[in-house]
Amino acid sequence: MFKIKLNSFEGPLDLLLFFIKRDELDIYDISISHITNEYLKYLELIKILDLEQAGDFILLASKLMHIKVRMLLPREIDEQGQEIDPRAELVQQLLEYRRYKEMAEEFSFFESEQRKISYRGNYNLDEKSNFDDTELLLKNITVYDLAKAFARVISNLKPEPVHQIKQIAVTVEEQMEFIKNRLLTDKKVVFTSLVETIKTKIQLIFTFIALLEMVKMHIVGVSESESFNDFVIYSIEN
Amino acid sequence: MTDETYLPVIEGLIFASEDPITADEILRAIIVIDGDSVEITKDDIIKSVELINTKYESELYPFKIMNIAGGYSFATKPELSKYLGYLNSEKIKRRLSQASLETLSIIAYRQPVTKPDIESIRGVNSDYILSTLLDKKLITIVGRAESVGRPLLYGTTDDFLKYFGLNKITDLPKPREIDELMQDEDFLEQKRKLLIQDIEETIEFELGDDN
Amino acid sequence: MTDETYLPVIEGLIFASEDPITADEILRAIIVIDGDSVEITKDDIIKSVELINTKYESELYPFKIMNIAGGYSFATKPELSKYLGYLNSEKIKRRLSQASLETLSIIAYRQPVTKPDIESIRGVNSDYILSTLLDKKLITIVGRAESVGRPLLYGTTDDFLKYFGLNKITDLPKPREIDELMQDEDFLEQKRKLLIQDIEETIEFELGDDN
Repeated sequence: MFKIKLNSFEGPLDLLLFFIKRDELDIYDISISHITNEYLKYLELIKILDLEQAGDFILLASKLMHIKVRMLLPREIDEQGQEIDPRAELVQQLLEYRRYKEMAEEFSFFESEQRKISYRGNYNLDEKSNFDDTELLLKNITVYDLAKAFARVISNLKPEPVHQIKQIAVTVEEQMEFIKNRLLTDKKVVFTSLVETIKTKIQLIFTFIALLEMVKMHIVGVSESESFNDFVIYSIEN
Repeated sequence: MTDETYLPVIEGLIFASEDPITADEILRAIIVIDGDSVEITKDDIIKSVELINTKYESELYPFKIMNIAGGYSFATKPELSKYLGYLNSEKIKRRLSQASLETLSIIAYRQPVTKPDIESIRGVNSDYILSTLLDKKLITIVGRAESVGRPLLYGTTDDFLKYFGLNKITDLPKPREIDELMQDEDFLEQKRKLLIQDIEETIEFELGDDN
Repeated sequence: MTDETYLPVIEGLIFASEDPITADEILRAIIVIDGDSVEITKDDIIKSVELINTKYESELYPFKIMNIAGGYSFATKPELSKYLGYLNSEKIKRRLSQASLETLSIIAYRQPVTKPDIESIRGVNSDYILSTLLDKKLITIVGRAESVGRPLLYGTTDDFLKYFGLNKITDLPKPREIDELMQDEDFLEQKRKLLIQDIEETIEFELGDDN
């Protein structure tokens, strides 16, 4: 398959304008069935090429078909008793679109002209002073910038850190009791097994402090364990 | 203002300003520095700029003061463009696409205008184009319509004026009226004739293949 | 070089260059455009710049060319510094800093909002920015929160609305609307494909009806 310049059409209206020109149609008296046929043939090509705007092209196809059906039906009458041409709306839309399309050409010309000139590049001045003026401060900042800033802030927002101050639900004394009780059942206990039921870091720390306290007080003794990085706690009988 | 002491000040302010500077801003700068007892009006500034610019008319100068986006700015003369293009060659400025130009023209003439309005005129979804134009700062959000759903309203910016070399939005040429278009036999612009021929041939080929 | 055709070109290049431009670069630009048969040397360029600069010696001109950082650059004359300082400060303050813009946006969208809330969103102390925004009358204190310590509540002002061209605060674009505008091409493409499917189904239905 070879490429055709489908991208030259800026949309379905542009394409219709092209058919009208090509087939020398009177825009006020378009043969809807002719143009619909042409349009649908074209649509096949667009589908093959999977043109990015296919959706919009198809939308107009359904409009054309709708008009085609209405052309076959008795004409509706407006408030003044005039027949409504089912094509009128489309014609209006085509003309409106064409107006702006023409202006886009002008814009393109301005753009080329403007590309021929350059503004001052760098220059030097090192004087510094302060000057307050809100109007200048906000020059070129628009609601869009503001909204974008907010969108960015919100998207960068990390889950709010929860700073909860909890009463520390543990004391050295309690943990000394805990160790004592444990040594009542087992004469020897490996440290890791002693603390395995302990869930919080703070409780672990307090347990360790309690243990050190008890060693100091000669209530318990510690000895090396067979396993690396562990030790055995035993109670000292008085 | 009878004396010309402020001529170099005015010229210097225009030269040094990063963006086009308005007569009001020049006036404010002078008043801020010299106090409001200074006898100079906005009109004096406008006249001074004209006076200053007469000297830059000579082809000895590569630049002159331009009225742009409501302010004054020094800019090079178009005759030098081929040499100055060398400076920009690394950052080849891409031109706006046809779709962007069309969308801009609708916004420029219809502003403030909503996305549904733009899309109904263009007949195509315009999300992507609008977001590109917003990012290029050629358009911006200027409020909200009172209509159902209160859609956002779009308008053009100072950067838009600067990009197209316009002083104010009313400097835009008037689009033709629908009535006028009705009289017009030549439906599509001349400029596209070659392109059309091209496409016609291709289509005929493709359609012929199909049959 | 005997002729002076290149004087405006040289001057224009110095004027438009984004960085100080060296004599070598000027020479290269000319050779790139006019071909290397052109009879001009680096020395000619240096002499030309001197010649150009003689016209700017007059106190009528607010600027002249300076040799800076190994290249040429226009520089305004020191006599004007007090006026131009205005521009410099304008440039510094022209744009609200990103931090101020963020803070202002949080207040605009979350108002009434306390300083601790703002700081927890931004993750940084915001005392200075709040006081600047208060000074600029873009925000104001609107009351006190009922929470512990009864912190001050901040909200935007009428001036804020005026500067952003809004009638009321609810006219601000919703973050969702901005997200849609900031959507990348891929997303829009997806959306479009769904739309196409939708429409295709409708058309098939209609065509079936017609036959």
